[in-house]
Amino acid sequence: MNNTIVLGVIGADCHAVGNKILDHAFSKAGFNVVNIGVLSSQEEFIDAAVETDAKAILVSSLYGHGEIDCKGLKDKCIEAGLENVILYAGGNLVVGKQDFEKVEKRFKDMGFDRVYAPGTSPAESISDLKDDLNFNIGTMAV
Amino acid sequence: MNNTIVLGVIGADCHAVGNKILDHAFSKAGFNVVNIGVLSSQEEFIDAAVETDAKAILVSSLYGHGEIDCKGLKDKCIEAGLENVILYAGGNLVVGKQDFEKVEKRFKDMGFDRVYAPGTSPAESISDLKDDLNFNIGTMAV
Amino acid sequence: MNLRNKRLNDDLFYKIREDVLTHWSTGKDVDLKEAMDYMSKVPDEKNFSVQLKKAKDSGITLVQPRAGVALVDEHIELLNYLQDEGGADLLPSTIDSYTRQNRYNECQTGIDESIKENRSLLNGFPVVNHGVYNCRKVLENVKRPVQARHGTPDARLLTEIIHAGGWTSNEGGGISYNIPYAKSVSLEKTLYDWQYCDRLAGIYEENGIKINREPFGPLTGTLVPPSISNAVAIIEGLLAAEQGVKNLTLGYGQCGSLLQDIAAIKALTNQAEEYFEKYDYDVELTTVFHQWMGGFPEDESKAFSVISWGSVAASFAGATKVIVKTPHEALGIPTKEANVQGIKATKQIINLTKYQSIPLFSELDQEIEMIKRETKCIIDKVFEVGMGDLAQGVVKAFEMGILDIPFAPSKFNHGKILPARDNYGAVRYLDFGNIPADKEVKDYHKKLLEERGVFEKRDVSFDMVIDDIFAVSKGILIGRPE
Amino acid sequence: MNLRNKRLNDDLFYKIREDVLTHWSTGKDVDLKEAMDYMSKVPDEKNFSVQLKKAKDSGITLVQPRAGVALVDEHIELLNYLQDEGGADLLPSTIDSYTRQNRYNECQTGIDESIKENRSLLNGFPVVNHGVYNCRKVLENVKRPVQARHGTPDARLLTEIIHAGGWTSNEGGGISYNIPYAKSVSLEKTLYDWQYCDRLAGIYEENGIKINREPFGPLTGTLVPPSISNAVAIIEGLLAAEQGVKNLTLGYGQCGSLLQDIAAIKALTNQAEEYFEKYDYDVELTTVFHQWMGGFPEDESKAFSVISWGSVAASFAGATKVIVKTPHEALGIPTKEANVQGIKATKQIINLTKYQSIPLFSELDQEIEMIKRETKCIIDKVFEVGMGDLAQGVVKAFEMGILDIPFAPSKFNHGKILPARDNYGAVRYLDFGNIPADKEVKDYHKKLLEERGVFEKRDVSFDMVIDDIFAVSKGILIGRPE
Ligand code: B12
Ligand code: B12
Repeated sequence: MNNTIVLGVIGADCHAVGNKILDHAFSKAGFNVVNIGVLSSQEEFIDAAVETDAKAILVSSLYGHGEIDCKGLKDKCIEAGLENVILYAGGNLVVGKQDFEKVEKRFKDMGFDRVYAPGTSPAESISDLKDDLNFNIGTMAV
Repeated sequence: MNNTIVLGVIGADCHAVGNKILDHAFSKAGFNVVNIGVLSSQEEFIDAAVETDAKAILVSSLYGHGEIDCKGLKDKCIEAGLENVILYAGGNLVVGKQDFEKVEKRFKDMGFDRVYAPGTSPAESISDLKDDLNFNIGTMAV
Repeated sequence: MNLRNKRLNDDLFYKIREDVLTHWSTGKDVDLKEAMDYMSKVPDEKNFSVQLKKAKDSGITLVQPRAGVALVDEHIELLNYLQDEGGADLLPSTIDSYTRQNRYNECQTGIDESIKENRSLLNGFPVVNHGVYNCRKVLENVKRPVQARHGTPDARLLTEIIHAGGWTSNEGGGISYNIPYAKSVSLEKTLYDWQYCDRLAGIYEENGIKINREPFGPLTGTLVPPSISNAVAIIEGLLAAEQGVKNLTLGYGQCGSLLQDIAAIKALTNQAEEYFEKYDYDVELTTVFHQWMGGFPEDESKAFSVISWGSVAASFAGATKVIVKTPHEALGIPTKEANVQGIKATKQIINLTKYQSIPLFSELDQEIEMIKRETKCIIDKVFEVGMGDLAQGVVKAFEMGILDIPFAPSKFNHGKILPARDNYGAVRYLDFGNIPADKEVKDYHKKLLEERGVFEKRDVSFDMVIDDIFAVSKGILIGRPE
Repeated sequence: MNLRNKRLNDDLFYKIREDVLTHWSTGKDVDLKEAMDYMSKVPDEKNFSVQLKKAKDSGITLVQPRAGVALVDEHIELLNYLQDEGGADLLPSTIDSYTRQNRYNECQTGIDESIKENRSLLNGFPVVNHGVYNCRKVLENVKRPVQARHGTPDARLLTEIIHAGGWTSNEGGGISYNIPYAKSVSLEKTLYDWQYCDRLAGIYEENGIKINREPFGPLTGTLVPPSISNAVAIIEGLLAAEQGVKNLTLGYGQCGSLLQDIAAIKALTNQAEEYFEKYDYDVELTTVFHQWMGGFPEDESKAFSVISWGSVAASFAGATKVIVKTPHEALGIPTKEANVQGIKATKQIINLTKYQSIPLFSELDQEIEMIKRETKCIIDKVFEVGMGDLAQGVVKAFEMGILDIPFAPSKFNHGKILPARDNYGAVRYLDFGNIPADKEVKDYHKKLLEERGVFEKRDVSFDMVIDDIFAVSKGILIGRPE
């Protein structure tokens, strides 16, 4: 069963630590992680997902430009035939300390399936993704 | 010219440091300070003012019960023939961090002429009292 | 009243007790036998002595706030908030100022008005008015040990009620809850009344129930030289031990110089143990470090830093617990939220520094020795003027100014000593008054203050004292001329 | 491009310059001659080098925030607020991330949208787009020196603009603004481009104008062992000095262990001076201490304590300046109010500790010697693989993992070393990767980590690294198993 996911940090963002942690955590949880790293463009996310037939794309944005950088990603996914690929976003998605519910709504409106508040632990998103992909823990290599 | 003032800390309040500082500062500024100290009742303030023919009574309350402790002081002053004695209050007059303007109003309604916020420097009240008593700095022994 | 540092005998104690319990109606609910039963069922997690011992053994600094409101349910809610949101390790019940003056009628007015206005009009929890069963209600509705923190010269009824109510620790002492808190209560009276409180703790101990006692270390909280507060702490410890107290937490209020603060706590622990041994008392000793007890800055960011700085000192000094201030300190009794902020900030520093330590380098060692030397000089003299009796000695010593607490309101205090900071921020004696000290010690303090004078280009004088009193609230430590 | 650690000759410099100034339209406003004139009139109060020297001479730690918004007037307002309300001693202009990547078109979009939405949509001040005259407008409307703080691999145009604009300090370096900030920019390129920036500062110096340069000390801000960041700082210092830089501030990011942090700054100062002397550079050296640069706790009270703890370390380490975090750190770019809170909290600690010091006790001395020994081992090896040329050495050293920065995004970074805390909180090497170190050093680190393993009853492994990465944001220092 294919459990490939694409991981990366979008835009001109260089924050690498969370990305390395997510790579480690999702790999350990049995996912096949394709990590395109920091400073990745929308195109790089899509190319990686198409190439590897990924089931989900996990976009990180830490540096505050997430809103600008994520605009249009869902449309490009659809264009590339990735309409069913699950889209997550997390990190410090906007500039400044903002009410998270509003941020979540803005990103969901942009087509993201789930949106994570600053500092959410990997365990949470791993369990969500297993649900969303209907992965049974038993079937996964750990 | 009589420039006697009565100084004290009202109620069950034992905060002595500010009282000692005020004593020192008002004395140095040329006032004749009658300091009745901490834990003083309304009666003690009035007796001291009557005895010494004081021009002003400076009430400190630090510990939060100031509102209860000061109730009725003005009436007692009037009864004792001290209707013209100037009444100041200062310290941490109420329980908790409250909007000072409201506190000021409450104490003015109780008959205080001036009310001071937490931590006001002695210089400010000295200059006010000189104004209120029409004391010319030149006429005072320093 | 024949004040002697001797264990109160049972006849006398129970005779006094009969009267004490009549001071307010709630006194009648105190039944010592039943109280012992109740106490014996208080679990270890809620026993102060047990928790302090555990912390001491594992080298951890516990965190305790101050807090108290007028009404029982609100007080329980407050304590739970501090415990659950803040993570307080030990719980307080700060008692209101009318109770402290035994003015229970005024408390009642405060309680009634608080109910009417639906906000606390008292600055603490009026424990005597609420009585034994409400103390138990408080204890049963929290998860940590509860202590009464007050400032009550005559705390006998209060003590009866809190212990019967399951509270396993009581703050105070015949000196430390008199001189900084009262104007005209004699030391004979407070020493005698606190012998009662200590004796009651002793009786519980003799019945297998652990009660912690904590003399109030910081005194006036304002530039108290460590040797003065350490002398008072050790003396109150000795007086308590004589009455059968077995578990003592000696306290100290932060001066602000890291080196001096670490030295003071180390000197205190060390020297107290020496005295307990010398006088053959078997006491489990722990320490409490009070974050800065003097005037605070109004600005909350600055207040946070004063809180952190106290936590750093407490942690490196290895105090068993630290008493927490809040960002509202300069303005008024903190909201529960502000109280939690203080606890969280403190815990964060404790957690960051937990496994770190500063070794005993030579300057630190020298400071410890100096504090011990000054303290010994005072305590020895107190014994001397008491002709061997410590309680009598204390009374005489205050008369003569051998014990003298800066800025204290009591008319039984000599009020001659003046403290000021040296050029590095440590609190020194600008004027010893009648505090006994040998010439070398006096010269040492003088030299240090003159060094500051030279640096500041001004004479060593009372101006320094005043500037130092205001300094921390202005955001600095040493009151330099502007 | 022929990368050598040799001063760029004028011909080459001015040839490159011609091109650089065309990278964006504002380049045309830079006239070096006119810029020198302007700079020569910048008063001492607004000159970074002068203010740092003054602080160093009087043993004071200056306080500097980070801050920047999209639009000029808002930026000026922001800086004034930090200066007047917070009391910031030195001012920043944090540059936005598009500028850092030379994506000036996207900056323009950001500026336009920010005007439209009337809020800053950029995470910093897009200085290149705003150009020389706006830099001057900023400087003229504040009272303190202004520095550009960024993270730009190719900062040549930025550097031209800020200096012509009267800003007297520039942060960055060929290593420190590449490896932590970029993915696929070669070191040859960034070292070469930063030679340009350094050379420009050198040219100003040769014309009598003091320009401060500050390599970015904390690198990835995440568990960087002091010997790595000190090695990088000294190397970037040497590279800058070769280009004629005369005023250098070397930086270090707090690790969290007080002893290690003090030792690191002392080792850095001492060793940098040794190297400058050895290579005959005449440099005015100061230091900058960065408050905790890793993940912060979300809770603001806890964040305040992390800020205070960094300030304590900065002050006792004797750093010339400290860079301030804010209580909003974990969540997003701070409001100006939050920024002021960070500054005030920091200043309060600096003021409380100003005249206090911790002497050089033996454990501290040993830590300093250990850091210097490890650092020397790395730097010497860099020279060695560069066959005596430091610039070439750096490129080779990164290829070989002799220089290796933990958690860095760059593909030119080896990425083999692993840091973890020892049982007392100091950051050690769990895996040295290819970092050169003698056996004694390696054994020392191993022993310390094994001690932690025993204490935690688990193997020394990658789990410790992960736990340590999250620790501070969870309110602790050492990531113990739960
Ligand atoms: C030191 C101190 C103590 C010491 C006092 C020692 C002593 N005997 O003096 C000790 C530890 C014993 C103590 C005890 C208590 N304290 Co106390 N204490 C303080 C503290 C930290 C500093 C006070 C001080 O000395 N300041 C320095 C002097 C120079 O300043 P000052 O007192 O404010 O006075 C100046 C000005 O206010 C002004 N001023 C004062 N009065 C007047 C009057 C006039 C007319 C004018 C013009 C000016 C003026 O001029 C003075 C000189 O510059 C304050 C908090 C703070 N300010 O940081 C709390 C504080 C006053 N205490 C408080 C409380 C509640 C208590 C206690 C009830 C116990 C408790 N809950 O912990 C007991 C009181 C017992 C009693 N019966 O009174 C509260 C009061 C709360 C409120 N109003 O809402 C405060 C504000 C702390 C807090 N935030 O909870 N305290
Ligand atoms: C370390 C750090 C840096 C280092 C980064 C080194 C590196 N290359 O990695 C340095 C110093 C270089 C740096 C630079 C900058 N930084 Co920075 N940085 C941080 C800091 C302190 C910690 C980040 C970190 O490593 N955390 C630890 C990891 C494990 O956690 P994490 O990154 O949050 O990721 C976890 C979760 O968020 C979640 N997660 C993340 N993404 C996703 C995605 C999905 C789908 C899911 C499910 C979960 C998820 O899982 C991760 C693992 O647990 C944060 C503030 C903070 N958090 O305390 C600021 C912060 C992210 N930085 C910030 C900024 C602005 C910058 C700069 C622009 C410069 C500046 N203004 O100072 C530059 C960016 C340059 C660029 N081009 O990107 C801001 C962003 C502001 C905003 N969003 O409003 C922050 C929040 C600080 C602040 N409050 O101002 N930074």
